[in-house]
Amino acid sequence: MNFDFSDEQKQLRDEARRFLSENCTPKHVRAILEGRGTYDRALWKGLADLGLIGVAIPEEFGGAGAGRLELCVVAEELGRALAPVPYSSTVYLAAELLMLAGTDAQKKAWLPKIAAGEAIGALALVEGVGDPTPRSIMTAAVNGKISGTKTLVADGGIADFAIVVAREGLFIVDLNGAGVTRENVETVDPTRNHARIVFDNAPGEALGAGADAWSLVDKVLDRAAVLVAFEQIGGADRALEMGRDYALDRIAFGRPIGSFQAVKHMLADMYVAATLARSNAYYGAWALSTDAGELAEAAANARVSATQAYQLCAKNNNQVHGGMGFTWEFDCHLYYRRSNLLALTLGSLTMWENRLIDEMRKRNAAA
Amino acid sequence: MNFDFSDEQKQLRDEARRFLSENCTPKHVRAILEGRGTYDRALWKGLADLGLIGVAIPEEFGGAGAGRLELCVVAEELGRALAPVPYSSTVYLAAELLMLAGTDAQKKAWLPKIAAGEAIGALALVEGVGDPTPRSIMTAAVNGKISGTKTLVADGGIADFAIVVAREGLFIVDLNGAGVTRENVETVDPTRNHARIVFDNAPGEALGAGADAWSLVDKVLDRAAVLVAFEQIGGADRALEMGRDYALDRIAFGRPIGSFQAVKHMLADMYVAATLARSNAYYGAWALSTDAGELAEAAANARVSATQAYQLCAKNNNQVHGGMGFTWEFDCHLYYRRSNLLALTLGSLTMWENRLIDEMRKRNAAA
Amino acid sequence: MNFDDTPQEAEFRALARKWIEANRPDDLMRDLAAAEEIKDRDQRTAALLRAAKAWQKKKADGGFACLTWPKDYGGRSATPIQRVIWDQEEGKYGALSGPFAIGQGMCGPTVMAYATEEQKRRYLPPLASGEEVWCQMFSEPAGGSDLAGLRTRAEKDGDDWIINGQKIWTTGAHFCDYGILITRTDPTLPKHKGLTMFFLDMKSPGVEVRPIKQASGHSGFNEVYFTNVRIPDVQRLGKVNDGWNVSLTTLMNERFSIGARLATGVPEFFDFASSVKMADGSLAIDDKAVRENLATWAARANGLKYTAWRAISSLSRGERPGPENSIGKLVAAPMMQDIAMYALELQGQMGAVARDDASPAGKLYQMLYGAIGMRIAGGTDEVMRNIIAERVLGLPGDIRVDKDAPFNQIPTKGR
Amino acid sequence: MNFDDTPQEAEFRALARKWIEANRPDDLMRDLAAAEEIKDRDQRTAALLRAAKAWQKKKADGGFACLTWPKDYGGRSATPIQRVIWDQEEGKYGALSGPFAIGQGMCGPTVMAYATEEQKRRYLPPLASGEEVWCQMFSEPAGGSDLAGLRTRAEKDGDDWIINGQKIWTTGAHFCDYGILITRTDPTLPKHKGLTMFFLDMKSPGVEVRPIKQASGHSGFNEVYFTNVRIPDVQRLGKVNDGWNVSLTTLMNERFSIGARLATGVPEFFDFASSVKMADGSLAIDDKAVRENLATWAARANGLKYTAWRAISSLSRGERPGPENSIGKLVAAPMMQDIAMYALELQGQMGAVARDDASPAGKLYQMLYGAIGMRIAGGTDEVMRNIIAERVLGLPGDIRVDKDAPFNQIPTKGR
Repeated sequence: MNFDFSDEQKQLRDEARRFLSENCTPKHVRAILEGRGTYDRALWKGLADLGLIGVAIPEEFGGAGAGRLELCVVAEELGRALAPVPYSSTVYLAAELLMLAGTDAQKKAWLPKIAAGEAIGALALVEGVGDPTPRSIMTAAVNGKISGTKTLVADGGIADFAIVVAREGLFIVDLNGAGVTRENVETVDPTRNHARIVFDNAPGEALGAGADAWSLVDKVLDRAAVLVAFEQIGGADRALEMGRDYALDRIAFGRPIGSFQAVKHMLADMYVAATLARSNAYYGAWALSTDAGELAEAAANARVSATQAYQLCAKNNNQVHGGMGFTWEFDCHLYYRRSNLLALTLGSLTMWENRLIDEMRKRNAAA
Repeated sequence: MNFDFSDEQKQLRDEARRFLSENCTPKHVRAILEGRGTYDRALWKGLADLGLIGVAIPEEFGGAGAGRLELCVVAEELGRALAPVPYSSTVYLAAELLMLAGTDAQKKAWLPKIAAGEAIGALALVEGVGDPTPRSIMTAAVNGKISGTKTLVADGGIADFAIVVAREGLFIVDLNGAGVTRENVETVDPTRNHARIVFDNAPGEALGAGADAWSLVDKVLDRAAVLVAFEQIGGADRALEMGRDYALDRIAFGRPIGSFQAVKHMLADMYVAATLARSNAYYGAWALSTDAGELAEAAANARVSATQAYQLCAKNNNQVHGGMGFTWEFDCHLYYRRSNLLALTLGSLTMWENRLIDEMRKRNAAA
Repeated sequence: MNFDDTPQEAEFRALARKWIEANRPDDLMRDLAAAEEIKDRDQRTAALLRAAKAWQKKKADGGFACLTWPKDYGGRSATPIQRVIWDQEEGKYGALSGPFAIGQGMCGPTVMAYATEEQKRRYLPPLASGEEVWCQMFSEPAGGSDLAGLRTRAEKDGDDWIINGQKIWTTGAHFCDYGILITRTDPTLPKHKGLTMFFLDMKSPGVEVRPIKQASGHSGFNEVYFTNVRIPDVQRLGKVNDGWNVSLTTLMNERFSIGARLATGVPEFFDFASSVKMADGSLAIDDKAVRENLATWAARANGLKYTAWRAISSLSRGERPGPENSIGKLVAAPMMQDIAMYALELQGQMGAVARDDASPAGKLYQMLYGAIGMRIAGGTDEVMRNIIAERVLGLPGDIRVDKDAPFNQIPTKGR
Repeated sequence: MNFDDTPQEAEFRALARKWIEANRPDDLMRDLAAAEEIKDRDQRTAALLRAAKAWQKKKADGGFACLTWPKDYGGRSATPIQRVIWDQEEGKYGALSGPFAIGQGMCGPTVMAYATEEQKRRYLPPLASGEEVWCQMFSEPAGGSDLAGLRTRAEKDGDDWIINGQKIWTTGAHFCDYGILITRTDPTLPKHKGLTMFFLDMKSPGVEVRPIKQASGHSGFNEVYFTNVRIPDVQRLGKVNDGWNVSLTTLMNERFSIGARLATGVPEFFDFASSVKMADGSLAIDDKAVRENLATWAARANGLKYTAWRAISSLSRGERPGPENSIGKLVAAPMMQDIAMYALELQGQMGAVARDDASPAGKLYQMLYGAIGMRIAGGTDEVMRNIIAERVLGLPGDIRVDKDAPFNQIPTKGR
């Protein structure tokens, strides 16, 4: 059994970490947080130059042609560094959908640009409060013209194209084209762009042969859930480290606060949650990389575990930092914000808990 | 505002505690736990002689004619002492139902005997797994003959009569009469008798004028919920004291284990839960004693709070006692057992949580 | 067991109600609401203070300011229960007096206990009437939970003391006229022994107030920097190096706020769950998982309310309320954070949208940040558990390695 | 990332599978099941041991007992990963070897590290083959979490040591032939410095074994009383007063049980929720509140499983598994208690009915008691959090007031 990443993959992680430690410091993150730009263009370009955006895109489409496992280690580092770039929308959602269902022409049209960092993609799914369902989608396509309102599109304000979920299927829409109005929307984590997009007879091109739209959405959400889980465990680990370091440095009552059991045990609980989430994410990575039948269950399991771990670690990191954790100056809130954003992207914890139970039941019924 | 018990009521509590500290020690409780008797007859007689069984029964029916507040302080002490007697079934359920709906003849027939400790009553409601609903009741009454199976009747093995919930209404049945077979059932807390009772054309007398049976059941469950909540806070307080005392006495690593924050904070959380539960029980007592319109909400609120507090305190008390808390010899498990029994009598936490929300919504709709 | 007033209580309640009826500050409430919409901090502060001072002065003239203070010092010489009754009757209008809470609640009692008769007659009446506003300067970057770890120095120079150092989390410092300040006067003594308390004019040369930007982006607190600030020795409160005991007077009053309605998030969540729809179109409050969570939270919030009622009842009997009040913030703050995060989640991805509107969802969103501070300010969850364990349950205190060491020999870095 | 064996691993797995196929102890499994139904403790023990010894002897003869031990001492000189592969292939049959777990897992390695060559050749082979059973006697009433607080005395008398005292929580003492025993040989030295380890014949005069009745009413453990028990000095393991270091060898092996399937209650609860009906007649697993609770628990149980896989992978690479294994019991035990209590509640009042049948509900009911012990045995939840905080996260240890004090001057009562 080798239930771990290979040495090459670990090497890729180290490279990504080294690059991000210089090009994605808290200073870079805060620049976006404080509104100096909608995303870090230099960082985005740098990731493209290193081949990290197209890491899982086949070479024929301008990518590095590596696998999903390589994507997982990159995702962990991006999450750890709070990278303020449209990576998840472009890579986990748009590129994955193109690879899942796109025609050869569509892949040729978009994947090379994505790999080169020249095209940002997004998934336009959400139309209001609550987790979307096939019945809840109101956006319609009439002879290739898309009309409807997507109330929250991650990176929708900076994306060049969106894959729009309409009643009639999935459509690729040029967001700089006609019939598209978008306004940025501030979220709990302003380091990541979000927008509300109104489509009014916007020209759209059906994605691929037009397979069952919703099963495609489910498929891509499962894949993205594993990848976002790696961003979450990266962030959770970093929040745990910050808390541990502060507990070792900060003196109260003449001793490091990390010598008080209340703090020690809070950090131990963070370690436990982060460790469980990491192991669950690894299983998700295996299922994703082998496109295993277990993917749906593994993805939901990784998602539930990572969401709970990141929210716990970020919340407790604030608490370990005491008053300092409540200041804008300290970085704790950057992780608190990101943990709460990632807990909601791809749908609520409840939605994923229910997917996990459904998949467990299917498996037991089959057995 | 005087949101507290009166000096007289506190005096009654002290008397009850004094009496129980001599007549209801762990030795007495263990006698029943270990099967030496189905309940503590001497204690039951003693409670009767002190007028504590009929404390809330009108004088004309042989009781002390005091109010429900007096009943609450007695209940707290009985819960604290783990009294192995059929008090709740006889007093909170049977006597309360008789006083709520019984005919004058029925009151004359039973209440004096109850007050004198000569009659034990029970409520025969449960017919299987899950919380009972009007639709789930299968027991039927055909011209005054009751037939059906009650799978778990608290004190059903020692009661002289039961008030049986049938489809057609509530019926008083002599459990020593014809058509009644009962066998004792062991529960998580063997210090309280439980039985399965099969009725096969057992003669039953309709309770009172035959008001809507289920609304009567709801009414008496609300009243009993407040009184059981007092038993629960009595037990929770005792479990907290035991844990506190052990934490002060037990030495590990050269100091009292109560000087370690892990133990201190566990006990602090127990105190918090017990305090919230006590305040909620007090509000329930006020609503009960004044038969206020808020009773249903106050009862559910007291029940939810007391159930959670007692289970937490009993569970943590085991943990504070370490290995000793896992032995038969130490009394921790007596409280763990009782806390889990009382969490289920009168219906599950979930059932009461739903009653609380329903009542909150009614109040807000009215407001 | 009843909720009735005693005859005396009823009499006072009638009096208070009558006066409020005759002086209802509805116009000022409108000014307050308008002020809160102002974006610029200084303008907002000024507008808030105008409304606050107008109502406070009116109350003072009517004899309803700082009710429990002696008449000679601008109070009413009222009983604690009368104070509670007043708060109940003043109700929502009490929000107007927010800016005076710390000065009247914490600084006033300290001045009353330690200042000279002359100083009391000079400073207390305008503090009660809101004509002068006070703040409290205790916390420091190096002294959070360990308050006595403070480093702001005070050195004697003739009849003055020279202050150098920094305070943090000072509420209202930017609009206060005076403040009480705890300093270290002898770093060679053990931590608690070398402290001294003063009060000073916030306009003194060398006092610089800077707003603190919070995690939420808002600025409700300040840092205060002291550079060679002179305080005359006559403004010393208590003996030299006895400041710790003086500060206990102040802090005791912080905790002694009976029946104060703590925000829990529960009413907001009830309204939210009663209006927001789940994916399947049903109301959140009809969802079984939501109901179970809400029921647990509601029972805890109710428990806090009724616990406060029990304390009020003790006051009514002329007794000092028991320790059960120390649980309030420990129950409310983490619960508020859980509720706020759960409310986000129930909205699905839209829950992430930032908002500060007055809708239930908007309030709950703000609590996501507010709860972080509430779990820290005035004692972290962990400090509150220690207080309950030690003062209420009588468990041993934590082992104190720095108890007897000279302050300047206590390490300042963990590694 | 894959779950494949290396060629060598595959080869060994085939070998093991072939042998087990040829020697499947299905008859012994039936004997085991039958034995567990026996009410009388002594008869039950005897029947269990018969089945256990038969299987263990067969494994020993086949070369599959204590695989990682040297061949000379009854083992196979196998690698750790081969040991794991064997456990996977042995599967449910492993239950047969339960009575030997502590002797082979903890006593054996200690004997191997500290006994004479002669002793190793005498005692290890029969321990491996199950012909002789060993137990471990460390815990005492006065030394629980603080293991080194033990008081059992050993006094030198010629070439012997005289043992007096009491041990507790000794698994299998009533059927063991030998045991390792830690004693205090010098109470004037600091706590950890005055301890000495021995092994002894459990039939020695003065050894009395009494069952402990647990909260559940069952008796799985023993107390062992020592009254002037003589142990020859040659049976000393390690140096005099060096027993603490010897015990660390033993305990390290206790924690080093990779891939051990910890009971969590999750599979039982899944089956339970898939079968039990709610008040409204629907299945519990269709209830949204149940689903959310189960999902959280399932993800934690899965996390434990995959964490064990990561450890096995390190073994497969010939590395020592990381610290992540210390989380197992801390995750499993409190979760099992929560699950057991929740299962009770889902049944309404009927949940209170006592049961010990093999149905999911019956197993969950037993876990209500089992979890109490699991949260304590082998390190309380609190001790496990300390271990993680200190050994994994590198946080400071608790302040040790008794570190250097002579043992006989450490207080024994808190008040």
